[in-house]
Amino acid sequence: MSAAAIFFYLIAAFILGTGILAVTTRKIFRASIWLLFSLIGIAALYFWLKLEFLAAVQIIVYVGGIVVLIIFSIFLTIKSGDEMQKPLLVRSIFSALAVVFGAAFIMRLLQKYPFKLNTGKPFELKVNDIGTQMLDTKNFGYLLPFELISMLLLAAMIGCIVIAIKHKEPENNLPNQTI
Amino acid sequence: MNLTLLLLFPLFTAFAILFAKGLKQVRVIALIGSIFQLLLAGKLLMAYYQIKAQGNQSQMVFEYIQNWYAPLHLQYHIGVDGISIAMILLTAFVVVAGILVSWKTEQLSKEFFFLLILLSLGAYGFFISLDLFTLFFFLEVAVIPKFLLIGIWGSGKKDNSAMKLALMLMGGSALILVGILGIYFNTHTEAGIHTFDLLLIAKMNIALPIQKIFFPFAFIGFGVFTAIFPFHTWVPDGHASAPTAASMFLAGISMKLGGYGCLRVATFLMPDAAHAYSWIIILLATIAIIYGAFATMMQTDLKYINAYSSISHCGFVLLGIGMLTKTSIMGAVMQMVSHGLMTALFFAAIGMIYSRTHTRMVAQLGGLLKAMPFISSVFVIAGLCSLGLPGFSGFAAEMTVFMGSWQNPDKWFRLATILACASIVVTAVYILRAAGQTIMGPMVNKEHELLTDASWNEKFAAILLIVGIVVVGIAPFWLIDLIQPGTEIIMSKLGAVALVK
Amino acid sequence: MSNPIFIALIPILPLTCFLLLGLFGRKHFSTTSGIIGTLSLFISTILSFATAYQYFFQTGKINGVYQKIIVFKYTWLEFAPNLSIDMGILLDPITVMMLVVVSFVSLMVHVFSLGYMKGETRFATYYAFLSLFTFSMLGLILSSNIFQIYLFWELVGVSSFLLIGFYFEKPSAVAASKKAFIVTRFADLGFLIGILILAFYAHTLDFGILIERLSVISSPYLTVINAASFLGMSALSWGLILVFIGGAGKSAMFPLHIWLPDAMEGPTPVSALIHAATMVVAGVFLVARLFPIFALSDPGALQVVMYTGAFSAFFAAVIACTQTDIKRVLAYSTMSQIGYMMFALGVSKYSGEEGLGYMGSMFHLFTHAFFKSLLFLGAGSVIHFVHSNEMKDMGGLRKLMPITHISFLIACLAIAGIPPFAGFFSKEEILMAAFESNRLIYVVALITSGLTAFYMFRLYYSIFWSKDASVKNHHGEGTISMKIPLILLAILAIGSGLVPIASFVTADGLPITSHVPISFSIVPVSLALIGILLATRLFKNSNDLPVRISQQMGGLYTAASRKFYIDEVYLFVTKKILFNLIGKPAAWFDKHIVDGLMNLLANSTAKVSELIKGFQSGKVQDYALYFFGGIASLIILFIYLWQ
Amino acid sequence: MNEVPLTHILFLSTALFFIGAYGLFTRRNMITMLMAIELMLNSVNINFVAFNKYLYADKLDGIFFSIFIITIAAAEAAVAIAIIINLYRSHHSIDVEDATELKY
Repeated sequence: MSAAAIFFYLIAAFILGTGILAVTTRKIFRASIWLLFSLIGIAALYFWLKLEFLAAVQIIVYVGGIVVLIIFSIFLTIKSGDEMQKPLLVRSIFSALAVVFGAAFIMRLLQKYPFKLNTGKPFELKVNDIGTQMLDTKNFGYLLPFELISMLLLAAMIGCIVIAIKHKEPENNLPNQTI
Repeated sequence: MNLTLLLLFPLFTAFAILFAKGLKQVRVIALIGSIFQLLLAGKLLMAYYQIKAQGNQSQMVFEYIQNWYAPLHLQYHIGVDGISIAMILLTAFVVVAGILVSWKTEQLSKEFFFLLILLSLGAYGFFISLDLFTLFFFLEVAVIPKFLLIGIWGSGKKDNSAMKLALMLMGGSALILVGILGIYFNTHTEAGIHTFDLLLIAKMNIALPIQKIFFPFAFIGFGVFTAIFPFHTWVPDGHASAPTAASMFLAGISMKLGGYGCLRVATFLMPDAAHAYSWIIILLATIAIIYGAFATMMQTDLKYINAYSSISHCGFVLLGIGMLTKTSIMGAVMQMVSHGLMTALFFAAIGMIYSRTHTRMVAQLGGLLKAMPFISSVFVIAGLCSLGLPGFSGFAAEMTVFMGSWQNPDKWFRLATILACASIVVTAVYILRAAGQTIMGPMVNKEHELLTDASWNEKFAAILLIVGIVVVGIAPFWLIDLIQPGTEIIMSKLGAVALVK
Repeated sequence: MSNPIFIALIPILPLTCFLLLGLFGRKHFSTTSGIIGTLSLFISTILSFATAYQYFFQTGKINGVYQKIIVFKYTWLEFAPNLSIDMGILLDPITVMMLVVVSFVSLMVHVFSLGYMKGETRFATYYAFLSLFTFSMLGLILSSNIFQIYLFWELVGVSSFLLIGFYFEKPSAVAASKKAFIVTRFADLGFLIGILILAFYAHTLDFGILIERLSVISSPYLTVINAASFLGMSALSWGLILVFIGGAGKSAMFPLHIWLPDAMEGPTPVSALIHAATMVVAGVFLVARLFPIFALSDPGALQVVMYTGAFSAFFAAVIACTQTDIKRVLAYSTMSQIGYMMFALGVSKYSGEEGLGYMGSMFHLFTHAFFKSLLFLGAGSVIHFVHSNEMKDMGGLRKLMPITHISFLIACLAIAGIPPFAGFFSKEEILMAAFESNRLIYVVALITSGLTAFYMFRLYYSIFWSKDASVKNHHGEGTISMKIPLILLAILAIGSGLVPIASFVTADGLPITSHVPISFSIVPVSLALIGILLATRLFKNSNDLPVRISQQMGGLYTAASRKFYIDEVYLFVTKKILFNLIGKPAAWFDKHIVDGLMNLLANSTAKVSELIKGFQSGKVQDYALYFFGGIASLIILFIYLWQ
Repeated sequence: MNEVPLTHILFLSTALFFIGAYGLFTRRNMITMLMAIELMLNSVNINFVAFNKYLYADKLDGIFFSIFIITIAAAEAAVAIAIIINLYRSHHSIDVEDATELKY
């Protein structure tokens, strides 16, 4: 067991531990913090895999962006109480069963599947390779997806604004429909 | 004689009705259209005689093929033989009578007459089509107007029975579709392609196991239209809550679609299976006859009486077809024609009584002979015809069925024939009970005295149907000669098949 | 033989008269319809007499044997190449005799009804129905095809239904007409099945060929039909007995007689025509028509005919003695006399001298038609005079109604079998035939003839004698048109005995020469006289003796007067068994089970949809779970099951 | 590096995925459901990256995939939160059990 392997299992345990906690704690704020730690763990995993660029992106976008966004939304909806309701017993039993069964099934599949490991030269990630291939149009370049993604992000932003905008209720004409 | 004219006329009348305004215009157009149709049917008969006189021995005359949809080999293949001409004449008679009887329907009159004509269009198309798909197409065209006619203009629990009728007929047509497709996919012409064409399929013999699978589908499917035993429950409710003209069409024409279909599609195309299953058909038919007759005895509503008696009479049709002898098939076709006319007349009479006394309960009616002599005599004639009095069409048809079914040497079939014969006694009982209570006897409630007798349109409708009944009753030989060649060809197919059982 | 047009005209005339009066009667011919009906019938009577004359004296007899002549034949409904209903006219001795009888009696009834039915509102429809009946009866007699006779059989049944139910306001008349039609219809069912059996084995429906194929011993058809057996009896005897049941229904033989007494609800001239002379003898005519098959090929069936006839004769005579309604007495006496004819056929053999029974039966049919219709018409004029059917309202009418009285007396003497009158000759023939072949039947016949004399004179005395007239003579005995038929029929009641039927109408066509020795007829005549004396003693002048005797007889008397409760048995059978045990369950079964099944189908789909609805709970996470479950099962399916 | 076999990394990602799934099924609060979804997306990322590193060392497609997933995850989170806020406004609670109008 080399140091790297031990290190990997540590990271793995950390990720899964924080993941389980994020999913089961009753306090919503604490759950978001556990999520934060789990994402950081994943970034550490990328570092372990020597994919520094990806780890950086992970930290910036996920940890910096999405978790912060989630915490904001928690604040916005704090009035509904910090304490989350207890999950329905029936549903949690069923979902636990389903999850365990799913995991066991897939893990067994993975074990049986003969992966042809890469025998050529070892993988090493150079950031400029990513850059060139990202904007390349010819040999399997990702320019088209890149453009699409940007449009998607724009659409998402506009969508969020439109949905979340607070309509000033025109008091007079709209009859007060009860839901 | 171009057969598509037979379809164009109703179509044209239907459109003309849509543009007419007010009840008066609508009913006049409908009447003219249907009378033209009747004349056309007469001309068709004359042309048929001419062609047969010139020695044209082909099974179908006035054939016309037009490609509908090449990839699926769908053809608009129409043609006529003796049996279909008899059916067309019957439909023409009942349509004119139906339109005359519904002369005073104020409620949504335009749509009413439009649907009646559409129903007749479906029937005409069905009787002349020689392509299984066109046959099915026109069968469906005929089902939808029935639902609307009963649902909107009906009486009593009309929407319930309209729904029941439509669903059961749809169920039936679903079975028919399965049967037709079964046949389609098991036919391979020389060019190796499947075909819907009736005449081509008739030439090929489909393998017995396949026939044994798809024959029940086709027969039970068409049987639902002819009130075969377990699927007859739509008949009493459907007829009882339908308006007069609709129940005339329903009993007079749409039950014949089933009988004709059983004969033309099920028995003609799958003769071996017909022999194999003949005992089931006869069992169901006998049950229908006896059970229908006994159930009728207990009914108190006039329309229910006629509806149940239609089940019993259509049982004769199925018995005739089930027996698979030449005479019994001829009897089945005659019974279809005679029952069509007679039940239309019976419903017309009941409709007239109902429109005057506003009650169909036999207990509340009595002694109408004094108040309405014409309608009562029409009622009595219809009753006597349905119990098989010689001189009316009922007798000739039933006797042919009995004689035909007796030819079949099987011991159990003999018992079935005897039971069917016994039904003429039970028919006599319920007809006389109904006639005795409504027509004869003392006047039950006083205000029936001042009821008016039949107006000109009702008189003309009744006379038209009575003429039809008497012509078939007095001189059945012309109908026999008309049907003879058709049954001969069907029998040649059936005869060729050894008695399987 | 004049051309067939004249013979065909005999039934066609009443038919045209029916159509004319039926369609236009009410409006145009309401009063003149009687004249039209009678005139048209008069012409057809003349034609029938002419045909009879020509047949018997000119063309019928070829080398000594009367032939069956097919005058006219047209295929009406062709079932198979040689099997078809064809409308034809067949002339043979019994047809021609019946032709004469039916047309003459019908003419008398038409004339009588001119007076009797004068005030009726539906006068035209009455004459229309009467002509329809005459048409169908004449058609029945002339038919040459067994299905054609069945066709006219049904028409006769319907016209009797219409005539019995003529006074349709009276519920009893409506019920009686319904009962008559249904009972005869039940018998026709037997007749139809009999025809089917005979036609199937003989491959023909034509009378001539049918008889020839089934009566000649060597014919292959006979061996086939005898070989085929069903429940022990050969197909031939099944066919013949079923055909006889058809005849028995129409002729009101024992089990199927219940409709005849109720048929008296119709107008009396109708009873005179239908229930005395014509329709009720149709059964005898049918058995006579098929007699060669009965006699030569299947004596067993003939035995059945004999015993039914004998029992009906005796049974009806006993009941007739206890009835109070004069028309019901006459109805039962008709039933008894037809029983005579039936067992006369039963005892007879086919050829030569043993054919005496057949000839006697036909002779009795001939004479009975006249004096029985006379009795009914007499009763009609009495009822017309007294306006009631019950004996107790009558009495001492001999002075008020002289002609009716004398004609009624003549008819009673004739039916009782007193020598100079017609009844004596025909009854002697029958008694002789019975004496030669079956002693038991002979004894029963003797007793019945005694009883006949008794109840006829009981009727005679209680109408014309016993107490003096309680009703005053407010209007005459009836118009001329009512008197002429009575006189004519009275003459015939005497004369018809002298007609030498023996030389004309016999089973095999050869005339029978032997005469009944006088010594033989002493016993029956004396029995008849005893009956008459007994009746005079009891009923000539009203005394309490009959009442006391009836009390002594006690149960038997009440049973007889209640017609041995046969009606109640039939009512029980139809009401309880047919209606409650089969009808109601069938209707209930249909409404609840079969219909229920369909509704169940509909409701069950509704219920299933109710259940499944729960899955659409609106909860996102449930959906996610179902989604996950779906994926998991698909994966398993593809990986493991789909190899 | 290669002491740790590929399957172990895949076990990790599977376990993370099913933890996310469990969270998605049982959590009654919408935001926590969102978090669970983020976890599931991350586990997919791990998979891509692991396959790319262990099986197709010469290509970079796995990496590109996970980059695109990250961006989409961001957009998706933003839209989800907008919906949650809107739901909060109308239902005054973000409990998933209350929003059941779309039922039978």
